[in-house]
Amino acid sequence: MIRIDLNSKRFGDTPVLGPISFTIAPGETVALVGPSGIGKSTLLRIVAGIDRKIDGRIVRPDGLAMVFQEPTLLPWRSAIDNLRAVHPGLSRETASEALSQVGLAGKEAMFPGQLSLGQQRRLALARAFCGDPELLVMDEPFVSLDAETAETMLALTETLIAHHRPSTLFVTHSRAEAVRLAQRILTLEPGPQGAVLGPEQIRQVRTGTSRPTGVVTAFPKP
Amino acid sequence: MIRIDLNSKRFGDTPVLGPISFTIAPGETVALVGPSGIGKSTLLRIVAGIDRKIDGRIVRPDGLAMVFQEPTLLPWRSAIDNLRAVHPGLSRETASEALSQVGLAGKEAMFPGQLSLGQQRRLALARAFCGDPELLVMDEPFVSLDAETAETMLALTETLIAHHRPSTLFVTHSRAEAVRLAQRILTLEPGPQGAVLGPEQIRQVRTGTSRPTGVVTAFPKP
Amino acid sequence: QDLPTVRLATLEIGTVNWELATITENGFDEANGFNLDITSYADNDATRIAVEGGEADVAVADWIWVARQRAAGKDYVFVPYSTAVGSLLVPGDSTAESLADLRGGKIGIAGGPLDKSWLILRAYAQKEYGFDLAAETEQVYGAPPLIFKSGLGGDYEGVVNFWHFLAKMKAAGMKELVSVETAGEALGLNTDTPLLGYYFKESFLEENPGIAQALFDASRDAKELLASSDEAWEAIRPQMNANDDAQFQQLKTDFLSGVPERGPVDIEAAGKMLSLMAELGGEELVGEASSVPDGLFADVK
Amino acid sequence: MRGQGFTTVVSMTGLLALWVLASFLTADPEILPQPWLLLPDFAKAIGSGELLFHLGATLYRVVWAFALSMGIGIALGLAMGRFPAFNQWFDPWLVIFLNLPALVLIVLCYLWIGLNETAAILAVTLNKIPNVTTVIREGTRALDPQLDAMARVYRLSWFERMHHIVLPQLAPFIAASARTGVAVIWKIVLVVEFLGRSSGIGFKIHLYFQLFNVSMVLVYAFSFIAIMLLIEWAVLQPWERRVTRWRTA
Amino acid sequence: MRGQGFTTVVSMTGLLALWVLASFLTADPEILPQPWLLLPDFAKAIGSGELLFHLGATLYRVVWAFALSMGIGIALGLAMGRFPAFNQWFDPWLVIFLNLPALVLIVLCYLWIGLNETAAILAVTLNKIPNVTTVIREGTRALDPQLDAMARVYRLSWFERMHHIVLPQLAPFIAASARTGVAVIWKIVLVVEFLGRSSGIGFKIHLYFQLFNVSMVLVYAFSFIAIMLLIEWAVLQPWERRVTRWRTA
Ligand SMILES: Nc1ncnc2c1ncn2[C@@H]1O[C@H](COP(=O)(O)OP(=O)(O)OP(=O)(O)O)[C@@H](O)[C@H]1O
Ligand SMILES: Nc1ncnc2c1ncn2[C@@H]1O[C@H](COP(=O)(O)OP(=O)(O)OP(=O)(O)O)[C@@H](O)[C@H]1O
Ligand SMILES: [Mg+2]
Ligand SMILES: [Mg+2]
Repeated sequence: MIRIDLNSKRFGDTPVLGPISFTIAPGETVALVGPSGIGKSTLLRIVAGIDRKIDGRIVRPDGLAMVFQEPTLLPWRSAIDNLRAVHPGLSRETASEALSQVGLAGKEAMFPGQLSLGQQRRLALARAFCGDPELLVMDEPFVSLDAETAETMLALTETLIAHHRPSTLFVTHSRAEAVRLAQRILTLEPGPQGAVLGPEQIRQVRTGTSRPTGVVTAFPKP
Repeated sequence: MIRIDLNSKRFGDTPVLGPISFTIAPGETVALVGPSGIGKSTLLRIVAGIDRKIDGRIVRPDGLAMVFQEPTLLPWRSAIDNLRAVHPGLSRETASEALSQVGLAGKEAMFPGQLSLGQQRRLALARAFCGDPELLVMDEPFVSLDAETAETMLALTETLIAHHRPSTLFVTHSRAEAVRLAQRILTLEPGPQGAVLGPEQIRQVRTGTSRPTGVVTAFPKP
Repeated sequence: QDLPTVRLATLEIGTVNWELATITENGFDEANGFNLDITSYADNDATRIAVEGGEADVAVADWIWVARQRAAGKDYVFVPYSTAVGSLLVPGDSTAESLADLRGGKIGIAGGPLDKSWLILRAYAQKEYGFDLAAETEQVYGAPPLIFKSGLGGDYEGVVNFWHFLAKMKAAGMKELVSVETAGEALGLNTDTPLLGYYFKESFLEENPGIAQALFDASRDAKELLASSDEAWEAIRPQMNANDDAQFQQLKTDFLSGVPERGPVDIEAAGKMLSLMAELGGEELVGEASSVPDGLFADVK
Repeated sequence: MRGQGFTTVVSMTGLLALWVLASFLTADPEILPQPWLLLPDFAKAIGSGELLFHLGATLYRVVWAFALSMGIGIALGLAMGRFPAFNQWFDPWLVIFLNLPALVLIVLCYLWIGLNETAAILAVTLNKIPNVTTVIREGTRALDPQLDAMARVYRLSWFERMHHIVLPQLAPFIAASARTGVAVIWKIVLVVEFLGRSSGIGFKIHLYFQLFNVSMVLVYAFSFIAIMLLIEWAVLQPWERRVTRWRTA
Repeated sequence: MRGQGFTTVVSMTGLLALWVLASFLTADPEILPQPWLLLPDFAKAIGSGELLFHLGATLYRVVWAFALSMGIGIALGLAMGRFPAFNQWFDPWLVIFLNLPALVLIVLCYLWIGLNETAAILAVTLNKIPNVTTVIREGTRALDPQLDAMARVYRLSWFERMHHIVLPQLAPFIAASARTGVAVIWKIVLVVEFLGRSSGIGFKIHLYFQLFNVSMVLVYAFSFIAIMLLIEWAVLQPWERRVTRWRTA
């Protein structure tokens, strides 16, 4: 169970987030939406434990994976080493397999600077998916991708979530993505003392096992 | 008149772009689409003259503005100084005005690291719009923005183009954006010797002066 | 009133300053027809760079070094100043009675393996006791102050240092095992041959005829005064860096015993000394000066 | 700021205590005198005006050599970092001059130019330039190519590029070479001074060392260090705080 | 690679030509002999085995001092750059030790420990550590906080963080301080050796300098420089090419 109990988060004198409370059940997927600059990334960083200068309490598991809003790769490590540096147990083969799942087959030896931004983002996705996280945090994971690639990534994410059932919290600006992946959608909106949660939207319960069809199978594990 | 006559672009032994030729008339807006990793950013960098290691010829004006795929701001300069460093002639007032046009009013003194990614992208847009470019090059200028902000930015871009009539080349993954802004849409698709242009799509000629309504007026000039 | 000026580069703490201060204070320079203009440096090497670089006309060195330079083509000329040489000291409680007893011990040597006192002592050990001092002891070379301090601390069985440090070490209770003078005599060297002196460039002497004699005379005047007058010593005491009376007296005694006989340098004796040095120090030390170069010693009386 | 001042005072006191302890253990004021034993010597050196005179002489040399070597070193480092061809040509020179013993350069300068201020300052500068160049070259190689592309697109002038793009990125390298720079300069100035000047802290330190007057050596050394601490607090740290504000904001 | 070798040869020849010219203008082989005049002296020094012996002694000290000071300096620099509290405590110490004259540290080491190898190496190490620390501290302050966040999220071990995240970012700073480091160490080793060792290049250089034998001074100086050039080409540059491959790829 993940529990967020935030009273406030301020940068210096500026309040950014006001009182915010919510929980995420194991295996549950929650989308976070809100206008640019409202505080979504800030909230995600708080949930992930990166930002600890807060007034509030966070309960969260240790096994965490995160897709940052920017790829945040190691520019001095090849694509495959970017996976293996973060997941020391990962074998070469599994890492290669993971790369090809995100459409980076054959780019093992390339440095991030040699990849297009969309490719870098997919590498960051692969990095997050390679572990076996209890909590998956993603900040706009599918931007900068063309429709077809985005669809592949979405399907891949669905598969991962279906298999490992991590608690998932992700930010998106796309309603379609939110509706497709999430059981609940949280909205950040301006409040008097920083952003607060607006009315929650609950999606219809998933119909059966709407497993994605086709190419994407389970994501390889170490 | 902008004229691109590319025979090929390779990184080391890997061909990325094959023979590509097109022109952009003064005042014309051209969208470039294609899957992730095909070579759109590479082509844009060639057009902008950043990448000169090519086999081919580019004719382009000097007055250039570019929105990079990543914000590419100066982290050690405040938001307003990021505009003024690049446009030395810009007065404080005009720069402030430009910031508020992209929704960054009151954030003049913040460093890029203190802005959300969406805010950084808007700052990069403001930087490109502050000059009086003859050629405007934009690499996915409207991602990472919520629908409403994206709409404001789109409208702002339309106004700018309508006023200064630069030649514009921009990359997008969104059909809607492409159709809305561009007169022509170029598609990059895989070829035997690197990406080539697919069949060109020409949009219906604009109906009259469909000036955007409401808040956005002309972008301030130095 | 147009006296020629002699620019002299000196080590600020060198003992030669005692003589120089006496000269200027008592006007011996003007009395002998020149003006002494002294520039102090912090290191011996600096004074040599000053002469070589044309910033000074005179500095102090031992004549073997000057001979080496002259043989290498420099027009240096030597005017004697002092015979003061070192000695080998042992700690106050040492049981050593001769160099032979230092076998297997550690000897601290200021300067380096080419130090003249050290070389003479080596020759002496060879001649007198038939053993190679260098091979049968361990040498620790170091800067004079470091050897001084660690020697006082009892780090070595024997110490060879510059004479003003030796004076202080003697004042602190160390005792002389053998003096270089004794060693030199045993080796058949004329110990009246002054080792230290002023050196000029010959070109300077040609431009200012008689200047070597004038400086020599002034130097002698100062020495005579110091030999006879306690007041003269009191006047220079502040720059002697003596911490107490014992040191002061020791420094004074040792300085006076280093005053050479007045007169020209005995070339033959010098030649003998040089060939001994060449034998011990090799080319490293004497360079191409296998014999005393012509005109090395200024013709002073 | 208050807290920092306090920490600094306590930290300096700690260092002083360490000194007292070391001195106590050494138990020989000739080797390491207790700090308070320096006070009379310090008073004497100040009183006679000698300390200030020599400090002035040394600072004059340090300031000149610092300004010259930073200026030339940064320019060379930038050029070598930016243009691989230029670097290929002068890289061996850099290694050679970097490793040329200070002594050799100093003596040559003195003999060529004479034992004067110009030679002294030149000798220090020549010794220091390769250090600055080496550090700045590394920094230049690490410059962000994306920002260069941006500068090119927006056709920034050379001056604007330096001001807004290059120097801010080099700031840590400049700070590093300024700090270690003064230290190296100061080590060389000492040699320069004892080899051919009749003034300066180096001249005095060497003299007193030869007399084995450790107390006076320390008095002169600490006077210079005090100045350096002052510069660190009054100039370097405020500057650094200002230029790195964006990191912590 | 071929082109580079060629450039290097031409560039070194150019430097040699400069030397010949300077020597010609000086017109005094005692001040600056023509390069070829060094050859007999060089042959002699090699032949007698002296050169190699002293070079070995110096290299031994340099290697030890280098390894120790880089190790400790990097550790301290990282700690001071990472933890502002730690930095506040030890910043004044750093400034003081950075600016403490080499002479003072060397003499104290010799007097405390004795005129032996340990003292010599310790003296050099102590002199050099503050330099390394200063440079690495600047580098540490410039580390990317985003990558730190990433490392924290994925719970990298300390070793992995160092290996994959910290050291690659510090590489330019480490390269800079290694290069200037050897140069500074070498300047200090010279002093250390002439003050209290009976072997080593510094000992010989000082000896020959006192005899005004410039030619031998240069022979010994250049032997060391030759080793440094070798290390630069055989170790440092290949290492640097490898760790910066990602920049140019
Ligand atoms: N320096 C480089 N070395 C080798 N390959 C490179 C280099 N830079 C780019 N590439 C390759 O060129 C191709 C095109 O990259 P580019 O960034 O132009 O793609 P893009 O179309 O902009 O993709 P995206 O939509 O993801 O931004 C990619 O496959 C990439 O791997
Ligand atoms: N270090 C900081 N100092 C001051 N303000 C900050 C800092 N970091 C973030 N902010 C402010 O906090 C607000 C929220 O930022 P955040 O990055 O969380 O936005 P976001 O919702 O993720 O936006 P986007 O969709 O554009 O990524 C922004 O207005 C930003 O200016
Ligand atoms: Mg965000
Ligand atoms: Mg791209």
